[in-house]
Amino acid sequence: MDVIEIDVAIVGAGGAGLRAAIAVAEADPTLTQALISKVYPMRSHTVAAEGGAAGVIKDNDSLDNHFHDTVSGGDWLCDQDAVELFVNTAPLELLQLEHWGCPWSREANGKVAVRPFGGMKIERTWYAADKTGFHILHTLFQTSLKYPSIKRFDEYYSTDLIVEDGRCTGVIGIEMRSGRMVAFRARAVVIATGGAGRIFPFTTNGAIKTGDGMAMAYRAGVPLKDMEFMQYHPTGLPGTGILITEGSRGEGGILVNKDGYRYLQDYNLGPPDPWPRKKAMELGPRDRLSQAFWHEQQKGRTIKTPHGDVVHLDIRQLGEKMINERLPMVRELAKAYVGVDPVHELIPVRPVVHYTMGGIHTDIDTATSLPGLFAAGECACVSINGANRLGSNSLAEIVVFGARAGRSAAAFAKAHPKPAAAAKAAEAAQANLRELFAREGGSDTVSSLRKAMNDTMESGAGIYRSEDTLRQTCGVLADLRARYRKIQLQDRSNVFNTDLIQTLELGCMLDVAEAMAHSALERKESRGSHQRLEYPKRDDASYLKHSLARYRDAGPPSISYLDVVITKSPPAERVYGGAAT
Amino acid sequence: MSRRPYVRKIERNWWLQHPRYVAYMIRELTSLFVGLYCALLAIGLVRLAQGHAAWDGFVAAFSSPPGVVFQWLCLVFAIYHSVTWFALTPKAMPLMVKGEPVPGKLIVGAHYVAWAAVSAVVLMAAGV
Amino acid sequence: MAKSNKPILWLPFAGGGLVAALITPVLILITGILVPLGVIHLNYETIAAFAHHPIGKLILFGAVALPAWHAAHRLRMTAHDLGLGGGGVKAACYGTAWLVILVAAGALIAT
Amino acid sequence: MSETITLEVLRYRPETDSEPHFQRYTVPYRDDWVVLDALNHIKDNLDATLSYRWSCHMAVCGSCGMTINNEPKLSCHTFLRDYRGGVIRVEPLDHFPIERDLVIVMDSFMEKLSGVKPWLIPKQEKPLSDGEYLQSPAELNVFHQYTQCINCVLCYAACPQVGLNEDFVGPAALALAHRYNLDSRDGGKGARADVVASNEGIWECTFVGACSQVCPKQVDPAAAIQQTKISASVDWLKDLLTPGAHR
Ligand SMILES: Cc1cc2nc3c(=O)[nH]c(=O)nc-3n(C[C@H](O)[C@H](O)[C@H](O)COP(=O)(O)OP(=O)(O)OC[C@H]3O[C@@H](n4cnc5c(N)ncnc54)[C@H](O)[C@@H]3O)c2cc1C
Ligand code: SF4
Ligand code: F3S
Ligand code: FES
Repeated sequence: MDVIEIDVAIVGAGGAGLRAAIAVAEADPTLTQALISKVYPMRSHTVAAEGGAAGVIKDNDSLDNHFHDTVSGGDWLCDQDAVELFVNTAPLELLQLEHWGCPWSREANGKVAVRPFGGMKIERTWYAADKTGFHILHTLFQTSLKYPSIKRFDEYYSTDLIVEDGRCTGVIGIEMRSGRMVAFRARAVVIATGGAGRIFPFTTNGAIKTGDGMAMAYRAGVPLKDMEFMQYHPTGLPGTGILITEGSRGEGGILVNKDGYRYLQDYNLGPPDPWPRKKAMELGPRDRLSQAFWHEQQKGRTIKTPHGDVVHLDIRQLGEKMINERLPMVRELAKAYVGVDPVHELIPVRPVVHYTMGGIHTDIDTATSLPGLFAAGECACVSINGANRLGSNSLAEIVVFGARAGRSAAAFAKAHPKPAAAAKAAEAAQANLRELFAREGGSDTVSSLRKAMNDTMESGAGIYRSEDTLRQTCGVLADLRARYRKIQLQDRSNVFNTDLIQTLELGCMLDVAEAMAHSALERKESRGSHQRLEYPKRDDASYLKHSLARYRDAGPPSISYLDVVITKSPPAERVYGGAAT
Repeated sequence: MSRRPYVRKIERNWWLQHPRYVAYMIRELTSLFVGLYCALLAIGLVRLAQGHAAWDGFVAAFSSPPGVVFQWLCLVFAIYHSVTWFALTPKAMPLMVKGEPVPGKLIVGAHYVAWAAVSAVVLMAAGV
Repeated sequence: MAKSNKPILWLPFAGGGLVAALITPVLILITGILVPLGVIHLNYETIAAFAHHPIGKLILFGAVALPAWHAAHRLRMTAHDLGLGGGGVKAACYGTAWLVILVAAGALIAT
Repeated sequence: MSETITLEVLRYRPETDSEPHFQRYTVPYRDDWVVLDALNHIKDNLDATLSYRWSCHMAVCGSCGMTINNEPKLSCHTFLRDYRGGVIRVEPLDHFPIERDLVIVMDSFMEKLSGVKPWLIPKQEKPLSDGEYLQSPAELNVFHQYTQCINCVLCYAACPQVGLNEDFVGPAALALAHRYNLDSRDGGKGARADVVASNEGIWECTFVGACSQVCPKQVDPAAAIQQTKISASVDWLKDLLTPGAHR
């Protein structure tokens, strides 16, 4: 196996990974870096984010406001020290993006414009039309090109962490175009591999969001935190799961059921003002909106379509000019994928799996429990999102904690010696892959196992869960993992073998799915996006705690708990609607 | 190493493989006729310098059937050139007025107006 | 890589394209249709007088030289598109253009 | 039996094939399916050895470019309904070496892209503590269109000059350079000119215009290049008249 010696290895070149790489280069340009990604950086799924990124910049707002919105939005499962650091740093990081050329939308006076967003009391979401993630990603990617120390390894699929003597000393990767295995021997490693929405059948997440980094860390003994919290976004297009940004509601779009009724007023989110009132109605938090949909569906007030039940999003009142200016992509997507022109027609929408709140457990400096290993972005859980992420917080999160991860890793790399040769780990990884290539006789295919996993996650661990459904899902997942161990490759070639990659991704998803299901089973309360039918109330006495899922080679993960950090906001009831403003 | 990227060579007749490239080739070939006509004009200028008789001979020559046929061809291509050239002007020279782009049609239209004006002036000067 | 001197070829190409678009068709209309049909008569005296005047010389020269250059440059590019590259094509195209331009200039000076 | 549609996919597996060949697959026809859905159906149900790139399925990540019936397209944005009753021919994008099946080698493009220095080179450095660079909506409007490029390289596949000269910097990279040159915060035009205004840059373009015709994001690289030709010529004239003065 080829060995590449490097100071810092970063796995993932989405928003978080690129920001980390730039931070390493700026911390010390002499540090060598490997920026490893299974797709070209600009294909990373940050590209799909539409709505915007939250950061306090206007005079009518305050850091405290952002803090409280985030903490209550997360149903008090956020670590408040992390949130405070986050809200303080977000404006600077977003400004930094501006200085790097990000084409933020502007006010007439030339200043950056902000828009309202779900669960935010005051408009503070920076946006670049409705392609914010796209612009952030391309700005970061293009900026990264000017740093010679950032050496990219595009289309390298990383499979395992190298761990020796209790320290993470690198990663193993496969060069996809040749099938060659490479060991990146590094003083410090950052994981920034994004979320795991692909575990579910109906998701806004791109094909690459398969939780690989989470699985790598998890298998290496790092716990996954708060995995039971999976966000459903209330407005996905039926069929494809393509997202209609919350920005459309921020601009004044409304949600109606089959009777044309703004049903959210029945779920403590009213009053149904004709204008967008912050933290109310359509601008309530995502968990509440998705749950309201579920109830409407139970009551038979949704609309049936071949792609499942839907409600309608109505943005006609904005008018053509405003739609073209602020929401051009929404119009484009609706026209192309559901044949609806939102200027004149209603857009069918339904809740769709969107964001992985949980992830690799890190501290406020992005360090994991494994020395030398750092994590940032959607794959990590530094606990600013708690039980429910507020829209537009995660684009800010990836730059705030991406940069932090870069600096932490750079400091760690400088303080620690070069690791010794990692022959053992490399051999093990190579042996695993050989074994997979040589395996014969399996009858399952990647797609059939994946479908079974998707189905059981949706039916058992969806918007509402119960003991029964979760137990069943855990059972199915255990069975799927056993069958996965016997799966046989249909393509045994070396060059750009996507059958191999999909197989490895499935292995990651199954591990992560198990962590999700078991964490959900153990949390016997309802909080944020985690809703248990038989425990409809939040239970702070027992569960004001983070769950930690630890990998066990045989059998399901072990689940333990960790206290939430509370500094200045004691847990209270979450109020939205008229009472909140 | 098992990599063996396959390089496809571009074929000589690539421009026949899609209507849009054929249209491009015709556009490019207009220049042949523009060029030939320029050569004709240059000869005309020489004949003009040589005096009255030479000039009359030149006029007779370009008014002969072959001369006329040739010029008809030139005219068709020259007009094609004008049309395609004007069509591309908004791309090469977009205008912004008060932060809003001027619609391309307007820019193209202005060129047609100019074309008409220039043609009228020339025709008048030639004694129509 | 270095900045190219292509503008020296390209500027007159672009100018020639515009001139050709604006006046070549009407010139052909006159010499190819109206004169042969007898609609107008290009009498020697008027033309010669026009060609005598410095501004007339300039206009006539522009109407011939710029489109000629335009044509040469475009033909060279097209030849390249067709797989005919190299110095020969380049010399043939620009050489012919120079010839036309010089002949026109010479004639105008002589007039 | 319900309706089906046939795909004719160019296959090339370097370890076993000496050259590419077509393979036919019949997939169910669905009104709301795109070609990518059909390929995924093949991969999941008919032939797991087919390789191609994709991720977002919403025409924004730029990975799924293919030649579909002789036209460079995003396969996630090309609907089966537009080919109903016919055969869909799917090939890798032109003008790039084929790594395998529908996967092309992107190295040259990535180099060209970074070659034009596509990052903001501020006119005046300003510390973060001084806030944002002011930019009016009108100033943003000037370059906004050129920020829309998703690097899908459809324009490279469509541009014959890319095929004829592999060193041509090409439409998307030149459009991106133009994007920064037009940005009111930027002062890097001179620095970019070394590549942009070189022989392999804008001057290799003969304004075929195909790039803009196939661009799924209406970036209009053809326009960017022609405008750059004009401004580079003006700069060249200025340089000629007052050597070195205007940089
Ligand atoms: C449709 C959509 C809209 C959204 N809108 C918003 C919004 O408006 N506002 C907001 O704040 N948030 C939004 N989000 C969420 C936000 O976009 C994401 O949380 C964020 O972009 C994640 O960034 P990341 O850098 O962590 O991961 P990604 O951008 O997903 O990048 C992951 C990277 O890891 C690499 N990688 C993964 N696995 C491997 C492996 N095994 N080997 C090598 N490399 C690997 C990938 O190649 C990729 O480069 C949205 C999300 C979606 C899906
Ligand atoms: S300019 Fe258009 S076609 Fe070319 S890469 Fe960019 S988005 Fe794709
Ligand atoms: S197709 Fe090619 S030649 Fe120029 S206008 Fe576009 S780059
Ligand atoms: S899959 Fe992303 S552009 Fe088609």
